Amino acid sequence: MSDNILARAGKMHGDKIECREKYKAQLEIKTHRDYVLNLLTWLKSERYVHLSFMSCIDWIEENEFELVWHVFSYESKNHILVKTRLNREKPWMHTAINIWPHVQPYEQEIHEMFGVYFPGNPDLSGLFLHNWLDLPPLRKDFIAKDYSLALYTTDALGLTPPFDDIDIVEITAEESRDGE
Amino acid sequence: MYLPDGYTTLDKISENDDYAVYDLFFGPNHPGMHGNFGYVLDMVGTEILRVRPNAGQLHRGFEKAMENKLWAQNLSLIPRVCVPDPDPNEVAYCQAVEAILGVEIPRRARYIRSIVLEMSRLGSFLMGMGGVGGALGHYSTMYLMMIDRDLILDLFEALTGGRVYHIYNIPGGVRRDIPDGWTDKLLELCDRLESKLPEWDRLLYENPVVQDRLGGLGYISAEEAMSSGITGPSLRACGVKADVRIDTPYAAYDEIEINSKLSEGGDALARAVQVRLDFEEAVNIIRRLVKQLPDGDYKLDLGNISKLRVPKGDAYSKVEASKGEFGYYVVSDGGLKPYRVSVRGPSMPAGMYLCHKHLRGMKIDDVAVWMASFAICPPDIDR
Amino acid sequence: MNAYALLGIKLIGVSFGSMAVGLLFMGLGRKVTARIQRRMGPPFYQSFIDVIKCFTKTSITHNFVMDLGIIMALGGLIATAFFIPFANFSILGSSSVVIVLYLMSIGYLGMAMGVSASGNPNATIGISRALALMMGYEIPFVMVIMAMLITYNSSDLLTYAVAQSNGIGSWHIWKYPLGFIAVEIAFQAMVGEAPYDHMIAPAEIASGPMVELSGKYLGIGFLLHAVQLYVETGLIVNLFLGGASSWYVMLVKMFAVYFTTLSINAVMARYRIEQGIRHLWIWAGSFGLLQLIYTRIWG
Amino acid sequence: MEMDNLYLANLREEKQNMWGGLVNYFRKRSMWMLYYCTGCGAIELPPTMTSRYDMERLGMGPMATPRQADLLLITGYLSVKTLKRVIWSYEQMQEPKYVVGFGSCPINGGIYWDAYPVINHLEAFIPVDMSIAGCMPRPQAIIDAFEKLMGEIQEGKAIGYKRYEKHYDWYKKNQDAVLGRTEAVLKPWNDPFASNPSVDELMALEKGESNV
Repeated sequence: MSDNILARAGKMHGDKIECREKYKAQLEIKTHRDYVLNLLTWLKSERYVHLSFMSCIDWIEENEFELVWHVFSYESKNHILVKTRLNREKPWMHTAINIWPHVQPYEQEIHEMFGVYFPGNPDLSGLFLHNWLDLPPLRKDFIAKDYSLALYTTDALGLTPPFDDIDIVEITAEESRDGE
Repeated sequence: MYLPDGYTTLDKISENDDYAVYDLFFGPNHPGMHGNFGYVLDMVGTEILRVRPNAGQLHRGFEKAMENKLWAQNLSLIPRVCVPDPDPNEVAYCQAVEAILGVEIPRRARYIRSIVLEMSRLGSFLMGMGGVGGALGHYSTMYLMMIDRDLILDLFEALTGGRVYHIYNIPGGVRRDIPDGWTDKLLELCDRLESKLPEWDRLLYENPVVQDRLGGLGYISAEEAMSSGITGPSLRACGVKADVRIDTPYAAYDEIEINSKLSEGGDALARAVQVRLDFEEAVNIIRRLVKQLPDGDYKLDLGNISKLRVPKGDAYSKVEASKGEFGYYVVSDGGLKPYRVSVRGPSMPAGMYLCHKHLRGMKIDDVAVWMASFAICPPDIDR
Repeated sequence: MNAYALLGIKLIGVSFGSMAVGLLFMGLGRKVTARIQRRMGPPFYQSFIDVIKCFTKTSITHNFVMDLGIIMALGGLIATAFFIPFANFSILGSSSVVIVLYLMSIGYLGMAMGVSASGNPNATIGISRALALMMGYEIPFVMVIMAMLITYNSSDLLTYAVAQSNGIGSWHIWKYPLGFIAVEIAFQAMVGEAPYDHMIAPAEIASGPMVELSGKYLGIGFLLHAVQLYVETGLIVNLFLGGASSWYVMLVKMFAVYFTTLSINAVMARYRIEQGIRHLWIWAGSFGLLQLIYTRIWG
Repeated sequence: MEMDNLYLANLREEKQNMWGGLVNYFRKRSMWMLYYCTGCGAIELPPTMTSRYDMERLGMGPMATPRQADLLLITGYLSVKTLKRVIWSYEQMQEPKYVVGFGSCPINGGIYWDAYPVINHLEAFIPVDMSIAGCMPRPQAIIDAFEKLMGEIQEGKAIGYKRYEKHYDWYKKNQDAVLGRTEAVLKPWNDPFASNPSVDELMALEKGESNV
């Protein structure tokens, strides 16, 4: 099963990476932002051809974003989590679109949901949200509940219907009695 | 506006004539669209020049909502990520939580989970096969297959109390044990489904019109499929022996024999046939699981589950759903609520990336069929 | 009562009668399809309810051409219905099959004019498919008609009916078996049932020409289909199934033709448009051509 | 409340019109629903439509475009992006038209009451004639709701479209409040990369900052 990838990675990349085995067949490699693309390219050449997806975590207390690439090999059956940390004030990351083209919508999503910028990605327009002007919604300092209460509740919008549906039900009963 | 390599934005037709290219909205309100999703097609005549996916109509901020709910409360949110095939979500989430907790669930619980997963797979496959029929204008298959899907839902109801969303898996096992006599009904259903297969073969897969329509449509090579994130039946249809159940066994799949047959070809016909082969195998897997079903506890005692605290850590857990690899990346900061839950849906690569390559040059006739053959399920794109 | 008033009553009677027969067939057809799909299905009078409901709704028009086109389509098809002998009732005394074929296309042309004016690309694609498909089925159809022309030296449907009036053995279905197969395949495309339901194709072009029709226009759309069913099944019965001596035999024969079509429709998927036309030309066309050659040489 | 009581006005109108009851019979026996899955409740529509529960025996059927449909099903939660399309679809539909809300989400937001892209009260945006409880409603409940709606149509009670016409200003105001926002709800977002800088520019910028 194992292709000894961690040992080889350590030999190849030395102190630029930090790796460990988390669970059975699930490994973790941490590296610096500018080294991620080198590492991903190397992993792909080592037959880690399947990029499952990429995700982002907002570590607000440490003022950092963590990007995670999930890479899997159909031969060694190992799943590798490639992680890197970005500064939360001006987060940007090199795009991996030249290694795995299908990473494009994931980067687009992370840009929309966290505000992480991917220079080189050809389309970072809004993917899911309509007319979004607030903080990117998956950031920890965006409070979804407040947003929902402030926008969607009838109270918040000052909406009192100019008609009364309960009235209709009562009159219906009377009307039907009259009809009989 | 994103285009894959080698494609330019301006085509030579549109340079000369402003009116040659027109927009056609394929979805979200379109009978050929499965779910609430849309492609804006730039068309020349009936041929597609380029495509702009229009996602987000089903976006409901799951990943944010999960951060604000307890570990156990999230169980009711999670099945809603993929509506036709909800159980893989529950299992993937529970497995990730169990991995961070470092617990091993009882053997019986693992078997029950596998049974539930396979049943969910059967239901979803029936919907998918019916969807291929519906996209081809062959409504009888859809109508007939939906009866059998409903019988599966009846069994789910008897087991879990829910028809569509079951909320049956919890961290540590399953919510309750299998009721008496339920497995007999399940085996009866397996026999019924298997006896239906020849009819469906005659109706759909051996139908010359269907073969003419699907053959050669949306071809993808094995190498390209692997490196563009295609998983599940669509990848197996390219002849790649890739199955999360075998590659990284979970639940009871390490003790169960899985003889997946591969259909080769990599086109829409191969993908449709692969779903049918997987369907047949899933019926057999259920039989094996029921036969080997051990006695014992059906869940691990984790105390009051609503006060569950998960230690600091993160884990990725994946499950072979009916459409491909469903994965949950769960991060915990040691609190009562998850710090971050990130969902990998199987439809994103095909629905958002491959569409640029495949739909270009395709006729409008084939868009719905192409979508059905890749089993694109918008809820897990949008989440 | 003078002759003109009588003619007027007959014409109005045929107009409404053809609509009623077509709607009845559509309702029964939905029931048949439902039973093939193992469900109850709507009541047989559902199509009448649908059409009446459509006429009670508000409707939206895009421009004058849309109104004109739809009316022209209905008018063209009703005019065709005048030429179809129903049992032994025929308004005009003689009805040339060539005229029938000619008038039938007016229905589609009117539809094309009307729905193209609505400006929806789906409708335009749908109607262009319908016209393309017409090219596919009319050629085999005309070849079979030519075979009959060669035999009888006449294009009158009544002549054919008289020739087939000596019991079941004299039906043209035995005299022109290859032609009947060709026409059956073409008929599948004429009424727009699978595998040739390209014109509506909900999953591809969202019901094609119907896409912008609302309320009364949709009601007229349904009536169009109803009259079309009446005309086309009636044509086949008169051409091949010996016509009829009484109205109920006629209705049964017409429905039998439609029933065959529905049964095929229920178990077939839809071709791509180019596959559909190719299939029509290769199969219906070759059967029609063989019939023509056979009749020319040995007939 | 006399001026706002559309139901009574409608009833009076229908009593004057001798065909009213008959027309309502045809309308109720032939309801065509718009084939639009707006949310997850749509998963229970295929069983309702297909052979087991067979909606067509009530004269109902799916229709491809809003122009042809009488009935708009809001199958579950509505995200803001869908809301826009639902309103467009609703306004394209020809009168009389009816709206059925599926499950708890269109009523009060349901499980997504605190989710940022999902609206909470559907009846603030388009008039709802019938709501079905449950998440998600079973096919039996859906059929039951349709039968109740048929009853209401026969009695002339399902007049949401008239309400929409009469109180359009109110509905439009609510729609604009959600769809046509021009400023942020909580805190505006200033994208630090609004100018789309390239990698080299960003690197240079970071180098400069570290030097300072």
